[in-house]
Formats: sequence, structure tokens, C-alpha cells
Amino acid sequence: MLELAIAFLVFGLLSGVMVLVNFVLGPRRPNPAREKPFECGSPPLQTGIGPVNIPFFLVALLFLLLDVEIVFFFPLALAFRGRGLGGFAALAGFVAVLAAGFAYAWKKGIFRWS
Amino acid sequence: MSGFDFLTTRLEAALGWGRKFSLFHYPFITACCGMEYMSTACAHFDIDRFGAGLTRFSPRQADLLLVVGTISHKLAPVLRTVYDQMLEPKWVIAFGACTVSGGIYQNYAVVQGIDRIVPVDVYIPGCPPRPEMVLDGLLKLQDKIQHQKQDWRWARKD
Amino acid sequence: MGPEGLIDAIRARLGEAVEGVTDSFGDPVLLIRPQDLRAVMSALREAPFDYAVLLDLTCVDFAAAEGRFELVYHLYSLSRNVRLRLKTSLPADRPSVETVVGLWKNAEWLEREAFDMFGVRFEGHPYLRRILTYEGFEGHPLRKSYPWRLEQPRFPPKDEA
Amino acid sequence: MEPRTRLERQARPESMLLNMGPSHPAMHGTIRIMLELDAEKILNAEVEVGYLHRGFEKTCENRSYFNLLIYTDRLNYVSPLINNLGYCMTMEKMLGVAAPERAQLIRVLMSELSRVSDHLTCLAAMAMESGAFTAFLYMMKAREYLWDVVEFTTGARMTTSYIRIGGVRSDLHPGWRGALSKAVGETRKVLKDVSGLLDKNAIFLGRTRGVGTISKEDALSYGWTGPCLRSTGIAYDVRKAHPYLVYDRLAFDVPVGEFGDNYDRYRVRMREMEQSLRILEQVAALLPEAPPLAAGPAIEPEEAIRRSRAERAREPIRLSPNLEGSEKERLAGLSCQFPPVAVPAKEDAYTTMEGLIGHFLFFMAGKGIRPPKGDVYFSVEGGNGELGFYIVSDGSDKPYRLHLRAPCLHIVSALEQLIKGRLIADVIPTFGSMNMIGGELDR
Repeated sequence: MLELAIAFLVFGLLSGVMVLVNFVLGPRRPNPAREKPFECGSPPLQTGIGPVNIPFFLVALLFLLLDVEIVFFFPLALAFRGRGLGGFAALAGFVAVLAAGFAYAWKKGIFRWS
Repeated sequence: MSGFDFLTTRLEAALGWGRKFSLFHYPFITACCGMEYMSTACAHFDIDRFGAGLTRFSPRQADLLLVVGTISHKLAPVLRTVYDQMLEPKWVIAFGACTVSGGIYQNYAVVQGIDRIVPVDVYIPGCPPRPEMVLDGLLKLQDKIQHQKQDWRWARKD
Repeated sequence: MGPEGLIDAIRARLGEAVEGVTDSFGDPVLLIRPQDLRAVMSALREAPFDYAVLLDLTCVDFAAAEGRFELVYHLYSLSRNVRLRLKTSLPADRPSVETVVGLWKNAEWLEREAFDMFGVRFEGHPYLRRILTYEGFEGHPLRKSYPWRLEQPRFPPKDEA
Repeated sequence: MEPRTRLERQARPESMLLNMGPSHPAMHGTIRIMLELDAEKILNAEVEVGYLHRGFEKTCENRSYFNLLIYTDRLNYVSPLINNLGYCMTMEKMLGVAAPERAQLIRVLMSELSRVSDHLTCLAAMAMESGAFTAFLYMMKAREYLWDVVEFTTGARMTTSYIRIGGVRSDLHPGWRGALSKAVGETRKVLKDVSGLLDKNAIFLGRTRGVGTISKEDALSYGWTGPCLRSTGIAYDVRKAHPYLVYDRLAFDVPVGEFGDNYDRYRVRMREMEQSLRILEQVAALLPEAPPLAAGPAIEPEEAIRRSRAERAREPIRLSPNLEGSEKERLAGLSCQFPPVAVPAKEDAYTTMEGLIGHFLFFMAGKGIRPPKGDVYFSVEGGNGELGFYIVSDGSDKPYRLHLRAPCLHIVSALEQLIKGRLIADVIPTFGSMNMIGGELDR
């Protein structure tokens, strides 16, 4: 339990210092041109963001889903350490469910843009 | 020298040291000097040995504007926009004779030196400059960064 | 058919549209009347001569000396591997000629460049706009009347900005 | 602001307008593509050029024929020696002059070195923009070796202005055979590595095979020439169609693609590099060893002047070789002596009155090289296609009009058609495979 507390303390301190250093040392010189979007240097053709298209949204959703799955791998791997094949089977089941969802999305043509 | 001054000079020296060895450059490449920039950035002459190897293609993440090649009047506003959109602290290197003074093109189309558009820190002459001259220019900029008055939030504006 | 035969065949085919044939360092040059330039070009592009490629289109400013602009077209026939140069003279005060955009697709940019650099108007061009210089540029730089070093900067010099 | 461009006028309100602007890593800094997008699909595109318009043609009208050679280097700055060659051969056609045999062989050697470095740079940029950074580094390494050969001889890596009207500036440097064979060997090794990396690479094939396809008729209608035209299957190469220099005596073939898509343009350039290396080896075999220089140490110019003041120099003297026009005995093989279109020999200029007068007459305003009145068009096979010079001369020492037929302008004018209806990611390899060079496109 102790090393967990130390870990949180160190990481919290480190990120705090980094944010603080950035806040202290970063010069502030507001410049109106910096508010405009960067479009390779030429004046933007359109102000504001137009309507967002559905395909972007679907891919973002799918990414979120699978990314969270990967984050779950770490605690699962720790929890099932040393449980041998049983542990691996449990993990495989978890992955299989999500893989089935991914295959279904792929077949439904989430990645076909035209 | 009071205690606080000692601290700020040590801080400025550290800031200068940190900033000069992690220059993310924005290659604003247009013309023939771009070929020489490719040789400088690649394995043979390797600009990365001096900490300036990482090219950032967005002005938000770059602190060194490397203007390479001829800047024509049609491109001048683009250069000005990119310079304005860079975050502080920022430096500008004029790479090649066309950026320094318009070079061999003194006519209706070419800006006679980019210091008419953006403030320039280091001028690298040559048409195109040899890669060694470019690295020398980079070292000169690093000296300038180390010994200049560092800019930070509460730095005195004297 | 040899070069001489080709020129005679073209003259026969085009009739009086061809004002003259000259020779420049070994290359045949046809002088064409501006008003039936389009007809000449489409005829040369078709079967017997099939000049499939519009190699180049340039303009030369003789306004000071002879009060005229000269449009120079270079055509190239792939099957017979031979080039042909055509010239038309346009009055210096209002140079305009019919576009050849329908015949060759690269004519759009070539004509835009001739318009940008010399001010030659091409009737029927879909999008005749400056190509090399920028929006606020007055005048046509490659004309002999335009001074060589007259800059039109888009920025006031930095120190007054 | 009211819409000025055609794209903004025709744009549908709900689509997104985006600039793939001049200052973009894949746009080589000088092209702006205005895109009308529906998510990732490009509905309409408009290409704007002219960001590197440097007034080349206007500047040439105010320079003498000899002085404007330096501007030709900076046209297609990836293969500078081919521009020199194009300009000088156009002038030679107008002056009715021919370069001697050795100068022609050196010219072929130099222009083939330039062609290989042109294709290397183009494919390196195309590969890097599609993500293959390793291929970029390999090819830049190979290009360094090629530039070493050019630098040892001409003194500059890129902007050499080494090929002069009537011949070349000076002879090849003594160790050129070793440097050339090392460069050719290294380039072959790199070509093998890169084709291993990219030829059957699923990602590279996915992005280039079938992307940016153009038909034969469209390619001809757009006036395409060079590797891009050959990728559609039409074997038009100026070196074969209108042989110049010694190309008719050299054995090389013209690689041709089938579909005219990005992958074919890549393959045609790769195979063309192998042909160029073949040419380099043949020319190296054809080139005899340079005749040994006269005995005796090379003396400095002021020493020669001092001696010639004392009494007229009888035995031939030798000046230090770094002066242009020195090594007089070799000049006969390097540039055409009669009519005098090259810089007069320095040995004469320093020691005899006629040489001195000749030297001044060559460089004096209004004297120099004055071709007869008239206009001339001549073209060579550049890195991107048919590089043609159209020169109108009015008899003075300045060209009345000098126009460059830029192969890039014709190739890039087809870009709008090639990317319409495709995805944004397809713009990058399509534009990369066209090898747009700003200096040549916008002049």
C-alpha cells in the first residue's frame, strides 16, 4: 500500500511541477493573429467549423471503445498474474467479445468513406 | 548583487541553456535552398547533432522559423502570418542569399530581404549556403540564445 | 511526307488563313491571321496532321518597335515526331484572340499566364485570372513598358508598420 | 469578403473549405490547393501557383547572354545542369556552333548525374510524405555521393553554371573516375534497398496503386512530357525522339508504365535511374584520359605578367588551374574556339595584348556574345520532361525575350482533375509523384 501512496505522491508532484514551470517561465505576449486558425499561412476560406460529418463521429466512438479496452488490459494482467491458463482464458473471453463488436462494425462498413 | 539577482541570473542561464539545445524548427521552404536544407537535415551533415533536428510543421509547436529560399511578394503575407502565429519565445533564421537580401533576384517579384517582413536573428549568406555554413549559423543562434536576456513571465522589461 | 510536303499540305488545307511561312534556324514557322486562329488549331489537331500536344504558348511584346504583340504557339505531333511553330500578331492597344482551351487542356494555364504577363485577352476562356502574380498587382510585368524593378509590396516596410 | 475564386463561387454551403496552402510540408512550399470537402472526400479543388514567381524571364531581358547562365541553374534546382545544357544548346543552335567531342561527353555525364539526383530527390520527398522516412534518408545519402562528383569538378554542389555556351567551363577533376564509380555503386545499393522497402509494401501500394490515374489522351491533352507521360505508356523521350549530344551513340532504353497512376510514376523513375547509371558507365568508358599538362610548375598570374613585361613569352607558360579559362592547351577539347564564344584563355589574356583585348571584348557591355536576329526553340530531356528554351534575339548582347517551356506547369495543371473525387490522403502521393519544382513552374 505504501509504494502505491509514494507512487501517487511522486507522479502528482512531478506533473504539478511541470505545469507550474510552464506557467512561470512561459512568456505571455497576446497576438491577435494567433487566434486565427492555422491554414498553412493563407487566409482561412471559412470562419468557424462547419457541420461535423457522421463518419468522423463513428470512427471516434470505435476508437474510444477499443482504447478503453486496452487500458483494462493492465489491471487484468496484474490480477491474473500466476493463474496460468485459467487467467488467460478469462482475458481471452474479454477480448473476444470486443473483437466480435469490432468485426461487426468493420463489416458494416464503418471504414468505407465514399 | 542581491540574493534575488543571483537567483534570476542562474535561472536565465538555465533557461538559455535549455532553450538553445531544444530548438524545434519550422522549415518555411520555398526554393533551391530547400535542397541544401535537405542535405543539412539528413544523415550526412545531420542538424540533429545540435538539438535542432525535430522539424515541426505547425507554428504552434515551433520556436525557430527557418526561412529557406526566395520569398516573393505573393508569399510575403503567408510568411508574416506564420511568423505571427508562432508562440514566444521565437527566433528567425534567414537561410540563403534570397532571404538575406533578395539575392540575385532584384526585380518586381521578389522581397529584397525578409527583414522587411519579419525580424531576423541570424542571417546565413550563400546561394545556396553549404551545409557547414548552415550549421555554423545555427551555432551562432545558439550563442545568441544563451547570452540574450531571457524572456519569462516576471522578467523585468529593462 | 517530308517537311516541305507537310508545309505545302498544311497551306493547302488552311488556305488563306496562313499569311506566310518563314524559317528560323531550320524550324518551319507559320504566320496565321488572328481571327481564324481557332480554326487553324483545330484543323492541325485533326487527322492528317494530328498535332496532339500543345507544347508551349508564349507572347512576345513588340509594342515599342512594331506596335504589336506576337503570340507563339508550339505544337508537337507524336505520331510524326515533328514540331511546328505558329505565330499570330495582335494589335498592341487591345490584344485579344480566341481561346484554344477546348482543344488542349493545358491551354487554360498557358493562356492565364499570357494574360497575366502581357494582358492578352483570350475570348471564351473559362477562368481568365492572374496565375503568377497576386491579386493586387497592377500592370503586366513582362511588357516592355513595365519597369524591371518596380516592386508593388503588399506590406508597408516593417519599420513604418 | 466576396468569393473571388471559382471554387468559392461554386462551393456548396454545407461543405467544408480548406487550404492545403503554400507553407505545407507536402506542397514543397509553393503551391496552394483550395479544397472543397465532404468529410474526407474532395468535391472540388483549385490549385493556385505563382508563389515562387521570381521574374526570371523579365530579369533575363536585362542580362547579357553570358551573365544569365546563373539564372538557369535556379530554374529546376533539383537537376541544375540540365537547365544549363538546355540554355547553352539553344544558344549554340542560334550561333551555329557545336561543342567539341570531349565537352559533349562531359555534358552527358553531368546531365545524367543531375537526372539521377532529380529522381532521387523527387522519390525521396514522395516516400517521406507518404510516411516512408527511411527511404528519404537512404536517397539523400545517395544524392550526397552524386553531388560529390559534381562538386569536385564544378566547385559547387548544386548551382554550378558549369556548362557554358560552346562547351564546358573546365576539365573533369583528376580523381573523377574513382568518385564516379563510388557514386554509381552507392546509388545502385540505395536503389536496391529502396525498391526492397517500397515496391511490394502494402501501405505504399495501397496509397499509390490506382491513385491519381490519368489516361493517355488526357496526359497528351495536358501537354505532359517526361517520366509522368511515360508512366501512361507513351514512350516519348527527347533523348530518343530528337537525339542531341552523343545520346544517339549510347545504349539505353526508355522505361514505360501501363496505367499512369502514382505507382507507375514511381516505377518509371526508379527504372529511369538505372538507365541513367548505365549511361554514366558508358560515358565513363567513352571518355579518354585528359592529356597531361605541359611540364613545369603552374605560376601565379602576377608572375606571368611580370615576365611578359620583360620580354614576350616564348615557351608556353602554365597558370594555376583555379582561374577560369586557364589550362589553355586543354581548352580546345573543352569549348568551341572558333567563333570565340567561351571565355578567352587566361594565359593569353595575361601575357599578350590580343588576348587582353579579346578578354575585355568578351565581357564588355554591348560586345560579348551577340547572336543574329531571329528566334529559336530547342529542348532537352529535363528531369520532369521536355525543357524547352524559346529565345528571341534582336542582335544585341541581351535577349529580347527568353521563355522557358516548363514541364512542371503542364504536369501540375492536371492536378485538379487527378484529385477530384478522391480522399485528402491521396493528394499527397499524387502531388509528390508529379515532382513539382517551384523554380521551374513559376519561373
